[in-house]
Amino acid sequence: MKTKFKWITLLITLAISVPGLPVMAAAADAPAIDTGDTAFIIVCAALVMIMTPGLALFYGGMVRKKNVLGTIMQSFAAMALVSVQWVLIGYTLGFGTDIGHLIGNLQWLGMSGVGIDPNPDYSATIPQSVFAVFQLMFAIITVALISGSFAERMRFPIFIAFVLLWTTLVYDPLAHWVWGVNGWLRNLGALDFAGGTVVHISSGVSGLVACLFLGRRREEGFDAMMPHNLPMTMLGAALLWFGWFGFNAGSALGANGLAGHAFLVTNTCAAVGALSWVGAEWLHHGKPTALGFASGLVAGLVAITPAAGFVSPASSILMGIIVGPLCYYAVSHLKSKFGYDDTLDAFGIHGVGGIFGALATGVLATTAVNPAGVDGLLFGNPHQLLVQLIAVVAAVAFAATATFVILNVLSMFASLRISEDAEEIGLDITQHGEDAYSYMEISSAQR
Amino acid sequence: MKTKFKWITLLITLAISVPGLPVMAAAADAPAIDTGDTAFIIVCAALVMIMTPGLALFYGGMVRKKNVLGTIMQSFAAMALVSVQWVLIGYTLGFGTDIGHLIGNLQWLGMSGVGIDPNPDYSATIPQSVFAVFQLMFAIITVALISGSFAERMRFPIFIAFVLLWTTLVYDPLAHWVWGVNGWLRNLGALDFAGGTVVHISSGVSGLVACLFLGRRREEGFDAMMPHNLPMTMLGAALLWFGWFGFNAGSALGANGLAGHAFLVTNTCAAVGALSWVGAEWLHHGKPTALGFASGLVAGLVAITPAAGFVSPASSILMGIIVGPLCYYAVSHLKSKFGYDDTLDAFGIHGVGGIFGALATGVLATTAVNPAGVDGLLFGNPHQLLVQLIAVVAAVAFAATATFVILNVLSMFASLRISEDAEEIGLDITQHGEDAYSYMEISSAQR
Amino acid sequence: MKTKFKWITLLITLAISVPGLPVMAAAADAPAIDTGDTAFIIVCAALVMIMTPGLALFYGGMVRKKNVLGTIMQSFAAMALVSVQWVLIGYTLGFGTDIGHLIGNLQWLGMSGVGIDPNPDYSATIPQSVFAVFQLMFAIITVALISGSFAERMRFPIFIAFVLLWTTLVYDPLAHWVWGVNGWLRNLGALDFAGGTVVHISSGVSGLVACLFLGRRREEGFDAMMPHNLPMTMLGAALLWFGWFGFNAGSALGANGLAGHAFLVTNTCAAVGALSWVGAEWLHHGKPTALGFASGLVAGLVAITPAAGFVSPASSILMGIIVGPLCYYAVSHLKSKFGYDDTLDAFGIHGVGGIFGALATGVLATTAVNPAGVDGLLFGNPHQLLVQLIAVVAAVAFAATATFVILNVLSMFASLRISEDAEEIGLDITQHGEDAYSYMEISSAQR
Amino acid sequence: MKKIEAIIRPTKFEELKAALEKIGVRGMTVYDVRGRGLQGAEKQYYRGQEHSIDLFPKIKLEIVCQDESVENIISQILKICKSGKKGDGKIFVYPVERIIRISTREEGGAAL
Amino acid sequence: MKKIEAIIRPTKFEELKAALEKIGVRGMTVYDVRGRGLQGAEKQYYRGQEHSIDLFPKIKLEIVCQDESVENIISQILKICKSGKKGDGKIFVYPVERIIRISTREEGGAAL
Amino acid sequence: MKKIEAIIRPTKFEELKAALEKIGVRGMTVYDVRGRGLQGAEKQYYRGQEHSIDLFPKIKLEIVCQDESVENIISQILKICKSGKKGDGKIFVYPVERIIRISTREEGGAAL
Ligand SMILES: Nc1ncnc2c1ncn2[C@@H]1O[C@H](COP(=O)(O)OP(=O)(O)O)[C@@H](O)[C@H]1O
Ligand SMILES: Nc1ncnc2c1ncn2[C@@H]1O[C@H](COP(=O)(O)OP(=O)(O)O)[C@@H](O)[C@H]1O
Ligand SMILES: Nc1ncnc2c1ncn2[C@@H]1O[C@H](COP(=O)(O)OP(=O)(O)O)[C@@H](O)[C@H]1O
Repeated sequence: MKTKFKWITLLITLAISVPGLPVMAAAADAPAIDTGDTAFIIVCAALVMIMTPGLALFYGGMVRKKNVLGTIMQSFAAMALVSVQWVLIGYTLGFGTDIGHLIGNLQWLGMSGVGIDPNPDYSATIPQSVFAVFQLMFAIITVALISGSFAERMRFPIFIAFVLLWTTLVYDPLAHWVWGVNGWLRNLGALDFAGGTVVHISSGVSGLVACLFLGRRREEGFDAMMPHNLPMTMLGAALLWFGWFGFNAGSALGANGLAGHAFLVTNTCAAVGALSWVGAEWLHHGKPTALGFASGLVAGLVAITPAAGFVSPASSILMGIIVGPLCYYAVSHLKSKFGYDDTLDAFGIHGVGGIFGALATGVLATTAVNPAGVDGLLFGNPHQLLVQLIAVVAAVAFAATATFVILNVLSMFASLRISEDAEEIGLDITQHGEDAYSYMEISSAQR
Repeated sequence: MKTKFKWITLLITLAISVPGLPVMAAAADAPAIDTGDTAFIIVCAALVMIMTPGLALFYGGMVRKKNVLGTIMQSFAAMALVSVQWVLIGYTLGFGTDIGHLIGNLQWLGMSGVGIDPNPDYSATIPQSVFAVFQLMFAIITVALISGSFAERMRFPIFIAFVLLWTTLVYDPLAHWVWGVNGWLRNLGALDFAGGTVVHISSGVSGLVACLFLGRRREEGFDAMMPHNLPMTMLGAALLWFGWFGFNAGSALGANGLAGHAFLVTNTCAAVGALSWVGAEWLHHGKPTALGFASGLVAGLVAITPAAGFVSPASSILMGIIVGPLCYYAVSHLKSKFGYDDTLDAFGIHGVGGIFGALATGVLATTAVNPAGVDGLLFGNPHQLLVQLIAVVAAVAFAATATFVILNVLSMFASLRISEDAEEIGLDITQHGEDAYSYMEISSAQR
Repeated sequence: MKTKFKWITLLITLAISVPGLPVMAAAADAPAIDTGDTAFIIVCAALVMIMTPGLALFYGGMVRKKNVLGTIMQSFAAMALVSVQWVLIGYTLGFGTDIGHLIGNLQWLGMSGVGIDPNPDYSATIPQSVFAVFQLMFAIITVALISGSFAERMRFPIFIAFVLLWTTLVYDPLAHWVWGVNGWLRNLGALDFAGGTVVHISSGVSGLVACLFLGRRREEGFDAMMPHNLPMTMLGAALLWFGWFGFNAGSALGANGLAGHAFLVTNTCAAVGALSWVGAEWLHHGKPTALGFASGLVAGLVAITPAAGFVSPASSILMGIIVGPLCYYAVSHLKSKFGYDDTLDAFGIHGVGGIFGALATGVLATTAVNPAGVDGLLFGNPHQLLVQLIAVVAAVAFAATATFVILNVLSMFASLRISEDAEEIGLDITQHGEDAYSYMEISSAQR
Repeated sequence: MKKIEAIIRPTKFEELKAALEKIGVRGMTVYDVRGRGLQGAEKQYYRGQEHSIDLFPKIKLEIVCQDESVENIISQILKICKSGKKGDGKIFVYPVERIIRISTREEGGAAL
Repeated sequence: MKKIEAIIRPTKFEELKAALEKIGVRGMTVYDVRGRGLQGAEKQYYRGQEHSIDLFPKIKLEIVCQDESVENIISQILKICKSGKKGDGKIFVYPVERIIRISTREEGGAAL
Repeated sequence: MKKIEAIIRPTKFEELKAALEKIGVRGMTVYDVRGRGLQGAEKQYYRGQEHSIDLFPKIKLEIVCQDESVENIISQILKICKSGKKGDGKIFVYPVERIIRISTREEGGAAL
């Protein structure tokens, strides 16, 4: 109790002091804020925010019914935890003034100084607070994506610790490398329009490491373990698609032609990815599945994410055609071949799709679409593909190593996995004391 | 394999050539883009996009559980298929330079030349790419709407073919007639603010033709066939309502007073439609149903669609009062009287509601609301009602005939309907190899 | 039939006359409308609109399956009823020219005169129609919130009457007191950025009165009555969170720094509220529940609502830390102690959280965040806390008394509650003649 | 007293219920079950993996009746539910020792 | 050894479970079923069409017990579940030939 | 003819189904049930209130077979489903009087 009060006192002091900073003092001489751009990015932040509940449903529908709340809770917990971490320290680590090309400094600790003035380094026409919340939503979904790889078996307290460590030690630096002014990958010229490397490669690869580290689910290999609610998964996929417009178009950081272009190629690649995945499985086993459609859709969105501001509509079609079968191959063949239990295929879709997208950007980018971008291999600049490759390798190596270290350290303190009995009973009851559904007349609970 | 590679080569060539076009070259001397309008229409495009998943849930909740994925997949497949068709050819057919008042030319084939410059013919303050994606979302939902009429019995490959043919041969021309510069119905002066004729009449009537062509479900008439998940339907209705603000307010193509007005009357007519439908059934059989509320809501939205930019709030109330009971009568009496099996009442709501809305616009439109509009019958201009009637008759005749021809041609190549056994087992297993729900402990699938 | 025709004639007359008013006449000399602000508020109105379906799911998931449609219908019915009431009379009562500091006059009856011109009293840069629909969405959700308190037992016709009376007699005046130019609480200087007092205190307290008035559910106390679908509740919570950005950021009435700030603190307080609630129950009984997360999230959003434009991010963290455990205490201890059956805890969360938020605003508000605001207790202005206290007491007293009177009057005409048999069978069948789910092969209904 | 259990195709249930009503059999208890017999398997796919579905949704009707009604009920079931294809279902008959109607405490035949 | 099957109103289940626990009856298997007997039909509506609901949600309890416990259990069920109205449910008693507890392979009375 | 009812842990079901198939037992009817015996209660929480879960999800298999197959089937069930912990389940055996295959009207052993 005592320490709790200290905490509160501390926070009250913060509450007093922080607003003392001239958050809005400069309001008068602030660079011109554009209401259209501001309206756009605020709404885009909300759109990206709804992606994580979308992911919760996308994932939640795929697990067995005894694990649905546990799965949903991982995404929701990520939302809350990263929201706080970002305000306290994440934003400044990612976007603060560069230290050694690796990380931001602490100038915006606790959001102090982040107010209505734009930060022209990133977005000259919108308040910096809007930029900060927009970026926050990216940080949230990234760590939530990982949870698909180790679904149905991680202890909830471990998940909380993992989220806080991973977002601070992996996401924030990586965001700085790629997007931060003077970040080394940005300086190198790596293209990542909306987060293919920062969001998808990092989460997919970390998921792979995590599922290898935790091991297979105990019932896996014998039981069929079919999705318990595919309409829920379809709804989740729809919310992802919807929110992804904010993700990609919003990454233009203004309501302009580039945003419109990003919207167009995002939608196109998503559509083609869905069709090409479904086509691949139709050829393979004869049935076009709804889950395949949803998965291909997400694969298409993942692939176009780094490229959305740099490639033409025709290129987005091409990317969609390739990414669907590629990711389908990863989840249906690679996974069983190598025997890792990437439960909901975070690696198979975000890792594989993200790597493909980053490299394809190096091939298909063109200044005809975005004069502020660069040309890729196909437009006479093979160097860009090399740069993309370096960025991919760096992101893979960094995310994999850091995730491994984090899990190793955590495993020294406590068991990462739920017990065998708990696996049988499910996350919902054992981790959260809840039963997702009471569709039966029989109430199993007793007052 | 070989032909596949040819395809890819072809597409790569496209990818190279297309961005060579000066998509953004004119960026410097482009007419002034308004960030507020652009932000608005991009977001409205996203709002209209979420309507189709909303429709998937609206429809999906109403079918039996063995058909829910098949029903949802029809809407999702429409999203992907039309997204690609639109980029390749649909947009230019609808909005390219007029040929003979009937169709657009191919100037924007593959979106070439559709970039950040506004196309002042349609929207002078937003990039043309934004206009194109906004319009795309209308094309998507239109064909998805039709699927309600033949739910629970069409083969999935046929559905794919139907979507591609119908959107190209029916939607694109009709959009051109009504909205395209020099389209004959536009020249005639037909009012259709947000797509009452183009979207709702065309889909509703095509649905009627399709369900007559395919015939009744085999179990129909004996089994009760109750909706398997009404909360899903309610969620779908909510997403439709939500997205419809983008549909109708966005059709002002700018963030202005007309958009605000359209929002207001849209919401009002939806609300009144819901109440008047529920009122009608309350009088009829004594129970105000949730499905009735949702249906009336949609009927109200359908009715106001052509009128949203032309009629007063009071008129929107009047329209809502009429459309609810009218559509209720269509689905509860007309349908059983004539014995067609319009499974989810695409005709009863979109066809009937759309025709009513188009005619009511001819009665209630007033230049007091929109100086750029015209007055209707009640405001001294009976001619407008005649024009609306011509547009309705033209749309009905064209959509019905074309749908009939398309289905006839398709039926020469393959059976349109699933087999009797498949009807018993359901679309989900037979068409997609999936089971929507695994709520039972018993997993029916085996590894 | 005859009276029905009279009605229609009357409405047609309205339809004719109303647009005759110069709704848009002044368009030329209208004060400058900002497209960015307009885009923003239109979209925010849509965001706030989707909150009520979100609430329907949030509540619907918590009730037993036999009551889910009845519960959802209460929220949806509120949407339709208030939409009409607002257009006819609600808006003008709330925001019309002040009469005696208590209520607006009837100048905007039936929305006459509410057109594209801004009303600079409230929002100088957006059409008044946009302001009106934005405010409408607040009115809708407020009365829908109350339904959580008496869930699973009110007759539907009574609910309709209650909604119409309550929104007219309680919401409209209260909105005027707090937000209307010359409203007495506004004149007093009470701070309520986005509706802590108007929306949450009023609904929470009215809920408490209503559940006391109606009495406990008959099965309560013996049966466990567990939530029938917690994923539905989580989805509802996500939609609330998403829409709340429109609620709070939109209350800046422009796409500006204040909106960005409100977005940031809203998200932060929601996140912290979720964590602190979950933390409290973790300490209390050892399990962090998903429903606890969702509840804490909503509690955080409620608390920050009045404060979003006035307090710093650090303060929002502090508020979240307190409100979670506080509301948890209210629902887990206070409720059973006093034995009222506040079914879904509208009082425990919105009432308690709302009162806390209003008072905390009086403590933590600072002009460093919003120069147009005032300082609170912690910033040297204890007077503000007193003002907030007066506003709280006034809102509590007014809402409680008026709700009591309304229910009392209604109970003179008809029984408010469903019968004992109906409680056993459920709202869905007895009030709406529907069964929410048909997951079983056995169809209980017969043709 | 006997208990007749009939496991049938869900699509036949409505018709059977109506037919039984006609011969005066109203009381019954119905279960959602999964079953397998000779009926062949359908295929299901999850992320490219094939699973065979070898349990099919069936409806089980349970009717407790007087010994003399057994034949009549069985013949109704056979009449309605027999399509001749695998998967039509099975009928089982069991002995019942005692029957009580809760609302009246009646026992035996009176309780039916 | 006997098997008692009781089909009861869902709302009585918690109370009955508690009452049985008090007389030492803990083991039971419970089913979600639909049933009809004399209980009257409710109405349901779909797009204006009326459907009558003539199958009601019920809970079926199955308790296998020693012959001598039967009376006691039945009287508990009657005590708790009898409201006197139609729809209260039914009790059936069947003979059981053999019982085995899987975890210990115990048979007969020891397995209960 | 006998009916074997086995109430088992859901997680053992796939394995048991496969094992039974190997000894030629294909026909079966399966129920989702809730049960309690000696297995201890889990806790559940709703808005701070504790509820104990004392009914666990179980799967019930029903296999009607010739008298002589009973032992073999029971020993398979015991082999696969016995973990030795509480909650493993129970096996009950009942007499069956009559069996009919609906698709062919075959009776008795031929109908199995
Ligand atoms: N031996 C058995 N024991 C219990 N139930 C059985 C048995 N055989 C069949 N059934 C039930 O009868 C249903 C119908 O069986 P079916 O597939 O028609 O096989 P058959 O053609 O042998 O009757 C099955 O789905 C199953 O529920
Ligand atoms: N003959 C029967 N065979 C099997 N189950 C029956 C029979 N009669 C009634 N039941 C079951 O008992 C339940 C209760 O019956 P109920 O409606 O109370 O009729 P009654 O008043 O005759 O007992 C029914 O819902 C049904 O599940
Ligand atoms: N007396 C009984 N009557 C009916 N079913 C029973 C009985 N005892 C146990 N069961 C069923 O067997 C299941 C397994 O019982 P279990 O918890 O393993 O207890 P035990 O260890 O005594 O077998 C229970 O969940 C219940 O479904």
